[in-house]
Amino acid sequence: MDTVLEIKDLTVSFDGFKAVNDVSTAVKKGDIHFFIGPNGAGKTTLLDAICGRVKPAAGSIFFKDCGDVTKLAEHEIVERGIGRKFQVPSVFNSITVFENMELAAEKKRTIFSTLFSKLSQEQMERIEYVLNIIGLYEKRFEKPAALSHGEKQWLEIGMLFVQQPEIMLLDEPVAGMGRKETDKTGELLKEIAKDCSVVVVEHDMDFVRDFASTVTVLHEGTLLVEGDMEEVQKDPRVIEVYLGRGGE
Amino acid sequence: METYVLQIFNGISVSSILMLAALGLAIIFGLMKIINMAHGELIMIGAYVTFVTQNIFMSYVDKDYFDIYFIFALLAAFVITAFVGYLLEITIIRHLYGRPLDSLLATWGVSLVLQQLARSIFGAPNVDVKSPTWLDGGILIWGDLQLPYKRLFIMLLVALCICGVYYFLYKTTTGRRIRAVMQNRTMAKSLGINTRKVDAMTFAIGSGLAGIAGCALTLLGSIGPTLGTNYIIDTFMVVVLGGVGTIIGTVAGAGIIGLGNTTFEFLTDASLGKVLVFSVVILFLQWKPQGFFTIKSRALDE
Amino acid sequence: MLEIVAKIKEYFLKRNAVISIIFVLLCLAPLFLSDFRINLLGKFVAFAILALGIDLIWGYTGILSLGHGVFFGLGAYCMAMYLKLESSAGKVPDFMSWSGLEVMPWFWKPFASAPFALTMAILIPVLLAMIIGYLTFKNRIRGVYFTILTQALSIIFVVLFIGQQAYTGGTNGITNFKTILGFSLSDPATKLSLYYIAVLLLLAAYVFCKLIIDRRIGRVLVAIRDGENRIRFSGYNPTVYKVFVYAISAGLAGLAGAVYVPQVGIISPAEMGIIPSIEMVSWVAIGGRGTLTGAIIGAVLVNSLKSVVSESFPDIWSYFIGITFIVIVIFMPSGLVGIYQQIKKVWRNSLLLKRKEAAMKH
Amino acid sequence: MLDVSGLDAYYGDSIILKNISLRIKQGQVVCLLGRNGVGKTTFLKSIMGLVKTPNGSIMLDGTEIIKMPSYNRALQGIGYVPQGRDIFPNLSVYENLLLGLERNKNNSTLDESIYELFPVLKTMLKRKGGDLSGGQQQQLAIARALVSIPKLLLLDEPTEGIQPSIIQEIAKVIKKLKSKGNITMLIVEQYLEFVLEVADYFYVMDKGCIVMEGNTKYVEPRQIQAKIAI
Amino acid sequence: MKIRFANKFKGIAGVVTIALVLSLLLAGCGTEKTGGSNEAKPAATDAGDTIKVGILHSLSGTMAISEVSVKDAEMMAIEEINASGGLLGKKIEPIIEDGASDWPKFAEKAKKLLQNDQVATVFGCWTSASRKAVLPVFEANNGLLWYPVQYEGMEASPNIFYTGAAPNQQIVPAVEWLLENKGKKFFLLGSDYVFPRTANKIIKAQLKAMGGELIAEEYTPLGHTDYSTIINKIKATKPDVVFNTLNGDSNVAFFKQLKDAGITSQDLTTLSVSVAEEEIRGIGAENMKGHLVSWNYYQTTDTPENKEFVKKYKEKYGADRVTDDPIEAAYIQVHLWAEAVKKAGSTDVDKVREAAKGLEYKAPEGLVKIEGENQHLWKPVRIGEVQEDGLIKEIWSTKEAVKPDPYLKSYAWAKDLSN
Repeated sequence: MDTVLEIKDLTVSFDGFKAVNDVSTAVKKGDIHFFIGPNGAGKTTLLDAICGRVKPAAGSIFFKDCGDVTKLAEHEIVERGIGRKFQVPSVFNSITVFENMELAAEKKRTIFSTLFSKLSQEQMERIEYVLNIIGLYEKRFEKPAALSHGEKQWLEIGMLFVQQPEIMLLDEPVAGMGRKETDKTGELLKEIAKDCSVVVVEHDMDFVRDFASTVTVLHEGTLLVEGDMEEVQKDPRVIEVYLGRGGE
Repeated sequence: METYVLQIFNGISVSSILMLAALGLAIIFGLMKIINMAHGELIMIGAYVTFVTQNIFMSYVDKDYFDIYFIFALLAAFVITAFVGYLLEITIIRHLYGRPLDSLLATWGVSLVLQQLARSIFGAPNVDVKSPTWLDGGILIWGDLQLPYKRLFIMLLVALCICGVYYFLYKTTTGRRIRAVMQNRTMAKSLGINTRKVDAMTFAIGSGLAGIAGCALTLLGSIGPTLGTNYIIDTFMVVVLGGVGTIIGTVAGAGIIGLGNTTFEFLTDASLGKVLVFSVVILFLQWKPQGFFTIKSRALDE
Repeated sequence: MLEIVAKIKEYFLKRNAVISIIFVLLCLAPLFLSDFRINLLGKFVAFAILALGIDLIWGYTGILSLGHGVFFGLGAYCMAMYLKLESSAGKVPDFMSWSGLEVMPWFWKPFASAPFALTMAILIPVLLAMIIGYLTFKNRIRGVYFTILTQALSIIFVVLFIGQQAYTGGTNGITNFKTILGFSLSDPATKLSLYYIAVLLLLAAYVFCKLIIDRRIGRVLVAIRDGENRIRFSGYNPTVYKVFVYAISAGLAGLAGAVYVPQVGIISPAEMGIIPSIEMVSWVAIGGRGTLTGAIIGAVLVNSLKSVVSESFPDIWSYFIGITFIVIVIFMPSGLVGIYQQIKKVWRNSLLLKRKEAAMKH
Repeated sequence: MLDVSGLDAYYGDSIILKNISLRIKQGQVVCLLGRNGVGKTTFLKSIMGLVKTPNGSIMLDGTEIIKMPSYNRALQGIGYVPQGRDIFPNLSVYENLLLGLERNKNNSTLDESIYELFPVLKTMLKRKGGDLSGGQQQQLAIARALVSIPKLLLLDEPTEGIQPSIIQEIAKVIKKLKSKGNITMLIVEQYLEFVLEVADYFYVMDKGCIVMEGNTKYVEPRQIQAKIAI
Repeated sequence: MKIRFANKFKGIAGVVTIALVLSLLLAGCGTEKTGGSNEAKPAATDAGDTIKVGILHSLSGTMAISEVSVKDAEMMAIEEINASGGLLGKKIEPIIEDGASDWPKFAEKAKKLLQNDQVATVFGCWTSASRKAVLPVFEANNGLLWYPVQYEGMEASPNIFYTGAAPNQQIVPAVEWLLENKGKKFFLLGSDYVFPRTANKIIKAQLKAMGGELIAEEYTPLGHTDYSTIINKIKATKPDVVFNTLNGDSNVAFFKQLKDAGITSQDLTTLSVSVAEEEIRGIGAENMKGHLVSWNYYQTTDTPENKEFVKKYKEKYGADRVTDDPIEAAYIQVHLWAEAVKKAGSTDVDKVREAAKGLEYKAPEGLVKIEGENQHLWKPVRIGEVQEDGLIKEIWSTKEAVKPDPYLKSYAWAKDLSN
């Protein structure tokens, strides 16, 4: 499989505190790649660095053939094909579900096109397709305030999906979901992974076990182990710092 | 030489006045996120309280003791302005938490009303407050160089107020409560803190500091219904430049604006000086949008 | 044919009933009101143009600017320069010679042309807003910080305009105009034409704003208000949009200024200050932020109220204005239009309920 | 000890809890289970007085507290550890602990024994609450609730987002407290293993109602699992 | 069917509501409709049993500190006239408007008074800016404004009567006197607006012609509160005289801070032209003791008319109130207008203007006369020194009233100033 995203010697620091310290890893095409680790291990910061929300102190992130993306602004990184979902569902509450999708779907994002262009038939179809997948087609004319927590999460994932990114970064997508919703989200990820790579930060070990193709364990800003779930689970260091003595 | 020394002294003096005027605002804005456009009018109330105290002393107290009125006036200005602040909080400000821009608009209405109220009670013309004789004159350093007692007194008063506020906020139980409420209202409530009381008290103390500033300003300037409007923007600039929510930021902000103002004024003229200072502030904020000192946190959210 | 009529009917009577009524009333107003009142109303119409701009940036995009007085003032000054030059009939304007200026400054000269002045009245505010907006928004200065920064901006301009008396007329401002395009300003026919031009420009401004908010860009603006950081991750660069909307709103303010000056006959630096800027925002707040109709109603209503109250109670009118303002901001944050919509909602719900009950009986 | 009956709770205009009744005996550790969004957190908030509760009754040790403001309920002896911990980020760890003492007005000195339960806190008293890791914050939040020895301790999802090793420690603390027997606990959880390990009694909530209750010793985990999963 | 009806009903209801709001609003605007004709001649309202006059001052905003007292004086004069039987057998009915320290607001209110209320005349304004703002309104509507404050000159509108001092009745004689008695080196200090800038232009020309020396010229923004830097500059340049044209609030700060810097009237001569008894109350007499001012009238001016005037004013507004030059000018301008109306037998603007020419009046400041040529007053000039009690002692005065010369045409050195 091809590498989509390559992180090289990445360091991010806040006032001297190194939240991510010299991390190198790579995400392969079509992978569902999980980052796990104790709180404060630097998982969220790593995602932030990839999508341009924080600027790294050192190191580089190569995406496809776009070169190093660490110098780009957030929206430029999105244009290259990296999508990001945050821990707290953040959708736009004053506009309808459909309009949320519309904003994400339209590729032309200049002032001129937002003033004059309309959605193409193809885009309409794609939005409808995604709305169906995330199960919000019926509610497309409602405002997100009327959605449940889980539905908001899906809407946000849907907004990412409709952007047709090549890599999708998800921060705790199943936090606050019940088992059933979690499973549904997992299936959704699988569907998405057909077209693009998915990077997930998650605590829910069952979820990780069920859906991960690659797992990277971070600890205090550094990369501890990387591999599939089987290997990672057996690693004594991981058991020590993360899974706890009893294991799971 | 003397001129330059005196000019530096003037700069520090202007800074100290700004600090005094901005301190209460820094608390209210920094802790409560209320943009209190009526802060200037609270300063005005402090000044009028001083005026009234003086008149009471003139009428009822022996001439020999007249001079101590100012000490009473300082206390009265603090207490009465704090009380007005308390009333404002329980009637108006209470409804505005979490809506900083709305608070700006509503308190602007408050300032209109307070100005008119002052006009109705004390009349439109300026009133005179006699400064106590022990503040007349100054220390003669050498030659012509005289440092006025009043300005030295204000500097001292500012130092006291800052230390007092620092001690109060960081070393007392009440201060801890205030900081807790401002950081997380719900949690503070759940721990047994009466948040309504704390809100009202915080606002009252911020207002009381404005009262002290008003009292001190009677030593230097005019006392009229529109007194506050002369200070309000400068003080906001101080708070924003220094960084919201830190006392040290207020000190730094006032220092920069005060010294900048006097220096530019000395080099050019008063109008251009003001334009230059504000331009520098705007440019500075481009570089550091959150001001000099910011409370850093790893929470990257809004 | 019938279909078109029905469509027009639908458009004006149902979907845009309120705004249609407003414009019809504005057009008919000269039949009921004295010249003086029409002149006042014309001024309020100019303010309404400005309020539309403030609503775009504040109501829709969530950016509170307290420096719109500056843009309004710049527009007004451009127009005033033209009017002054026309009144001075080629000579150096009076205030310049009082200040010891013998020759007309070079930048005054082109303002002798009305089209140039009008263009500048819009262009200068737009350019200034673009420069300031680009810097501040790019550096992600937001919320309260932006608001206070714009206050500093207005102070700078006020002090600058007062200080440059020879070029700007100082505190006095520019006044004493005689004619516009050769028509006497004191002629009632001219005044009435100015009024109708103002109403027409308001209509144009309304349609323009409506076009913006009904397009996808309108949704982008609202999305910026709801979550600026989030919109970045949908691939939009909020800086560009904020600069755009700031510039549009500044341009509308400039246009308002240009409409204001010939009707009022004076512009002074005080109108660029913070207090007028706060008042401008208050119109939108009271009318109802986030609805264009609200901005227009707010601007006209608040100013009418102010005029009437200050005429009836010249000594204590600021109590009324202050208290009204406090009450509206605290208890009716969505303004008059919000109240109207709420009443409508309650009404609709009760109707629905009745219908349900009726259905139950069947 | 705690006797809730006929409680309704609203969030804004929407009703979240309908006619809830629940009792906890002195010294008991009771767990409230349920899927997300069924109203467990709202239930704790309504005991704390943080949401609207127009109907029903909440008796604490024989006192009706439903009309009291939140802070007064805290003063009655309720300790609360909310979801997301809610540590004061800009206050030091020590100050955070001191704020736990707000509930007993006369006692202004910190009982050192709290460090025995959470030794990690003693080493970071001067650090800002916001600088701690999630697990440390959770421990601090529990410690803060415990310093004034509450009659009733409310824990909202103490394991959420916490690494397994710290979950183990928290479980240990709860068991230790339980063995002393002078504290009553109500824990909201989704993590079934944890619940079965620490609780005496459980309630399962769904869509704003209690749908199941029982003793943890005599219940088949699968039965609960079924209720939660559907 | 039902639904359709409900929808329609709802739409109508909305329309009706909005229409109601708007018509209320328009009704509010249109309190009076003046027959739709714009040729409505102001001052032509001899019908009815009252004569309406307008009073237009800032009752709110920064200028209220000065203008409220002036309004009081005008009201007192109107009451006097009404008490003594009114004018042409009618009572005078004052209509008060608030200019709110905002120049366009002044213009708006002037229009309202002239067009809507059709007042016979208006007494009003304080700042030059407000006068300049209303001037085109008065000219376009052929109204009449009486303006009670000393100003910078260079103006003589046929629609304005200027009852305060022209520059040659205050500034020019003061500079002359200072050059003779106090020294040659002048430091000009003023607020940053039209009056000080124009006044200083005059002074500079005069100094040049009369052998004086300009040390520095400083302007501070209105509402400036810290004068330590300016005082430092004064200290550094050591002038003989500080000629002070600061306005309002700034004077308080300047004199308080001057005293604190250890500079008394013994060390430095200052002469102020915008500080009168009323302002001294706000500054504090102890801060201004010994400093000089130049006016046409003081509360202490020794004429029988003044004793009477001061007594009445204090009786009416309180013993703690003081009278001063603008208050006196405001008071006499009402009487001057009344005299002119009596003489003309009508309130018609043109007739009153004609009748006012050469009109003499025994004012508290002495005998004044309206100069027909430029509608200013002949006034005596007085230089005074501030006393401990806050009143002003006259230390020099012109023998007789000085002829007003707003364009300074009679001074050779001033010929470049006006055009």
